[in-house]
Amino acid sequence: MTIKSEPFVVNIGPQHPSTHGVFRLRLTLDGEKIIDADMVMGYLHRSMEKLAEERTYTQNIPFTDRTDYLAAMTGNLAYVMAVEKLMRVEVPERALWLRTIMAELQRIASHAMAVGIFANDCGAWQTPVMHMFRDREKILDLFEMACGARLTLNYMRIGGVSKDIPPEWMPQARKLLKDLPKRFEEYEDLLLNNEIIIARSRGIGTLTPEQATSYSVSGPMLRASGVAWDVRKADPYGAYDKVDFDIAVGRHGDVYDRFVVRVAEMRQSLRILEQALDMIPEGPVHARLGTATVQPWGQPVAPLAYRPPVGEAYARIESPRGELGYYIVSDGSPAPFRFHIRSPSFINLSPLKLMSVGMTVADAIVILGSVDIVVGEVDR
Amino acid sequence: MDDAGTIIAFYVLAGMTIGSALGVVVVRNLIHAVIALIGTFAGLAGLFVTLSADFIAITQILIYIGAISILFLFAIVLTPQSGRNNQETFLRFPALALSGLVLAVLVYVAVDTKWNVTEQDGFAETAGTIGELLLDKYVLPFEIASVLLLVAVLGSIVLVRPEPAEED
Amino acid sequence: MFLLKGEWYDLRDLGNTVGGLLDDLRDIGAPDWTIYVTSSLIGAVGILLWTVLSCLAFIWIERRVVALMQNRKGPNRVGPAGLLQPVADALKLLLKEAVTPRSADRVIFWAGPVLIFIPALVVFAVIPFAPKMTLADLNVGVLFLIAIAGINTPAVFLAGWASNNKYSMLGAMRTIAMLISYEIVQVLALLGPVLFVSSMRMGDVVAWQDHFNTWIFFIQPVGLLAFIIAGAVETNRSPMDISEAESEIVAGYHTEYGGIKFGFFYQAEYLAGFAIAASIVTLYMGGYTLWGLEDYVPAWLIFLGKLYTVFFVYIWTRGTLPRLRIDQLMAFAWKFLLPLMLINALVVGAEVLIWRENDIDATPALLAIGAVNLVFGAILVAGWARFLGHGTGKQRGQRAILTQEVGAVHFTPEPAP
Amino acid sequence: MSVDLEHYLIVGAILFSIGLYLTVAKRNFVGVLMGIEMMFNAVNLTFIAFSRFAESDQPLAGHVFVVFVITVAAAEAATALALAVMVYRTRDTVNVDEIDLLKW
Repeated sequence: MTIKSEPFVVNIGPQHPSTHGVFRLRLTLDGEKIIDADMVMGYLHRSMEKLAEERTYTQNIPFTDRTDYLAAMTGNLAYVMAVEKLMRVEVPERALWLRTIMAELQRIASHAMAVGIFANDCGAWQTPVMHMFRDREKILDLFEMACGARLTLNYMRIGGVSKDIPPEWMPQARKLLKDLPKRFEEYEDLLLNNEIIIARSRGIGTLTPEQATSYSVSGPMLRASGVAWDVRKADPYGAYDKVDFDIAVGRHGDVYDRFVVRVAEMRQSLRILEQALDMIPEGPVHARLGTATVQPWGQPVAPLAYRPPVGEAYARIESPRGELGYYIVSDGSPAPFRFHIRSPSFINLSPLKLMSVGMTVADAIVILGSVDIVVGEVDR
Repeated sequence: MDDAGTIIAFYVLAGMTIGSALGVVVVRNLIHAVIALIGTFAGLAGLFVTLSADFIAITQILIYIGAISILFLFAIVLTPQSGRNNQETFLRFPALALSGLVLAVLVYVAVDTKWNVTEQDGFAETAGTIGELLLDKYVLPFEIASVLLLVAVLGSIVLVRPEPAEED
Repeated sequence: MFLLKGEWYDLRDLGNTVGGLLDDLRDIGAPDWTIYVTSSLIGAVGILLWTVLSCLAFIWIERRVVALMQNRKGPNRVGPAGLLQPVADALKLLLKEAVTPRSADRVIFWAGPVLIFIPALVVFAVIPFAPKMTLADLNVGVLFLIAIAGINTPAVFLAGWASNNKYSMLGAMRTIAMLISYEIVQVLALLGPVLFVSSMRMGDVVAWQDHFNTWIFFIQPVGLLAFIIAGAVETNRSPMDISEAESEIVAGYHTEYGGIKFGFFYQAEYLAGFAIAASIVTLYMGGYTLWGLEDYVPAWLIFLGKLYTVFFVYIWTRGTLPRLRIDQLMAFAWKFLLPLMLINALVVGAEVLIWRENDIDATPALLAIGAVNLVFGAILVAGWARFLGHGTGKQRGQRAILTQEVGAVHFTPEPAP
Repeated sequence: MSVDLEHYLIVGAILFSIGLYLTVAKRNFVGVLMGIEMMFNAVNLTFIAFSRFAESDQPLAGHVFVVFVITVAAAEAATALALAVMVYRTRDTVNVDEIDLLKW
């Protein structure tokens, strides 16, 4: 005898408090249990890859701010690294260090947001998010000092960064580095050992290393599954080969481990920052490109249009969400012939069905939160 | 029981009870029928209050409105494709005749019998006495009732439990 | 001050004033029912006014307090310190268009908010605000509390069903499952005070606590804890706000409601919170008495002070805790609280029996009972939690593994639950 | 004018016959159950009315009976509605005139 039950289709999104943007999840439910999950994407598609083919290389940098708008620095970084590879530009030492510092600050800001929003998805009523926002605001203040913007930063340039940090930047950054560990301790106490969060997230949405690698998952999600893979270590860029840090790895690959890995990575970023602020050398922040040089506070004289040699380049970095890669093909004209983004949010989202089938609705939300997508990057 | 308040209360509550009961018959949507049934239960609770049966009135609210109506709603929601209509079968007219007959007999008996009516006033307090009676004179039925409830709980769980997946 | 006792201008108990008015009415020869109707009307209107004002005040307080917890400022623009914000919100809700979804069941959709509102308000009828300030001191008052709370269940269901929205339906189903489970816990928790007082009249419960100079809280700590948790469930307060879990099912059973209909739900939620706080204060925390202070300070002020304190705890948890999953919450009710409360009722029964049978002096008896219940409760809670697997390491937080070795795999499969 | 035992008995009788009609005539199983509950309620009303008005040395015994009736009604409702759900799951209907196989 079989028992019939009516499947019940619920649309989570596109307008929903916890889809982190305009993302739609179609769940087929049996009671509260998920028997099927469909992802519907594209609500935020802005055709960035195609638009970029009509603009010069420098003009494309703002696009990279707007893919992953919670981590604009890393977006910039990956793109300019790809173009530099294409043009075979040697970036000055100080610029490399600045890029590293900015990328790590961005990682802390982004992870703070991810952890806070994750607690929100677990049902905490905004409190963790607001506390995380406090730290994120401080970091955004630093960004504002460095480049004048807070969210869409447009700081990196092909061959360096747009300008050097002002002299009062360093003391403020050091002060922040002194404050943050205390706060992180507080959050770890409140969140990592929070029994409700543990009950809600442990054993939920498990990905084994095999599943994770076969879905090409990267970043904290991959590391939560126990695979110690970090582009910063595996394929060092910037100044990461000169600083000492650890890869944070999870044990069981569940939602809780992703959360734990993010918290630990914030600590590691602090560690990198502490070393980097001491080790950063003096010098120019922009490479000599053609005839023009960018002066830190002088006239911007970098050419707007480069003509890289014909060829192709792929550069990858460890963005807060995972392995972010830019693939660029040049045909010798001032605009890229092909501009492709390997966006970690999109790829990390693909095992969502695998993770959520068999769980309940509440779990699906938590799993989606643990993937930490930015829809701007999913849809591009 | 001849002060104005009680009389008004009786007629209002009796009207509510019977009106909602007729509503259950007439209404075509089952969920609306349940609402009408809740109205009947509530009216009855009020009638119990006019009979100074406060404990029973509260129990009526607790059990009938708070629990049994929910069971009805659940049963309706859990059987979604069977139609929510509240139609009668072909037995409509025989049923009408039967219930009319029963009503006539009952009313005749009620009116015609010379009831042995007491002149006492309403009870001051019933809960304590009911409790004592339940645990003293009626303790055996009380225990049997609890066993019955247990059996009912187990029975309903067994009935709606999904079959364990067969392994083949 | 004692000279005023019982005079109509003795504002320590507003019941005196009403009583004086009723006496005047009787003196001029009004029929009985007018007096009855007058006193009921005064009580009902008074409770309505108080609840509305308290709601407005607490909307502001809750928003400000939670804002403080979250490094924000909270409403601070409308009126001094944002005090008029709730009024502005209420006006906004009143002026909004009352949208009814096309596929909703119109009648029930409109009836839903009203049905929710009624029980939340009616509960206050049995709450003694002061010695003479009880609208109806029923002799089954405690049962009345539970029965009226039970009416909530069909109302929530109908609101959720009538909206014809899947989030609403999910929310309604969750609510019903929760309410029914925790109603049982609530009843069993309330057995404690009722057994001690051996009366279900709310006034008697307060009088008993006054007479023995104790709060039932001290002799029923576990019962109070269970009641507070069940109350949080009943009022949809975090961490039990599963039925309107914002991050999951948008707003649960009132997703489709807007404008003043939503306002009704919103206010009913506050009213339910006040009702739970009022029952906790009356049944467990001495009601309007405060060890003699009620002779000097208006008793209803003491009552309101305690009520707002208890309600504040709910605000506090709301700003602090994440939400449980529905199955975890149900498991908590059935596997943890229910057995605990059954044992608790048994223990209280035995204690009362021993106390009554042996004619023990009240002070040593209550001290002993308090001590026994505290120790026993603590052991029971800890032991039962241990029995259910708590403290065996599964609930402990973990840190990530730190490694330098690229490509290593540190995966251990999750142990089966 | 006053309200007496007969008034309550008549209300009970009307309620009982409405319940009877529902039970016999309704097509939906849930509707039938509503009729049964209504009859239970009518009986309860009668019990309470007699308990209040009839001469007796133990007037509250009627209340005790009502407590038992409510218990049984609750048990009956729970089981019967479980049955309804069960029948629906196997036969996709809860109309009593379609459940005529005497087996499933």
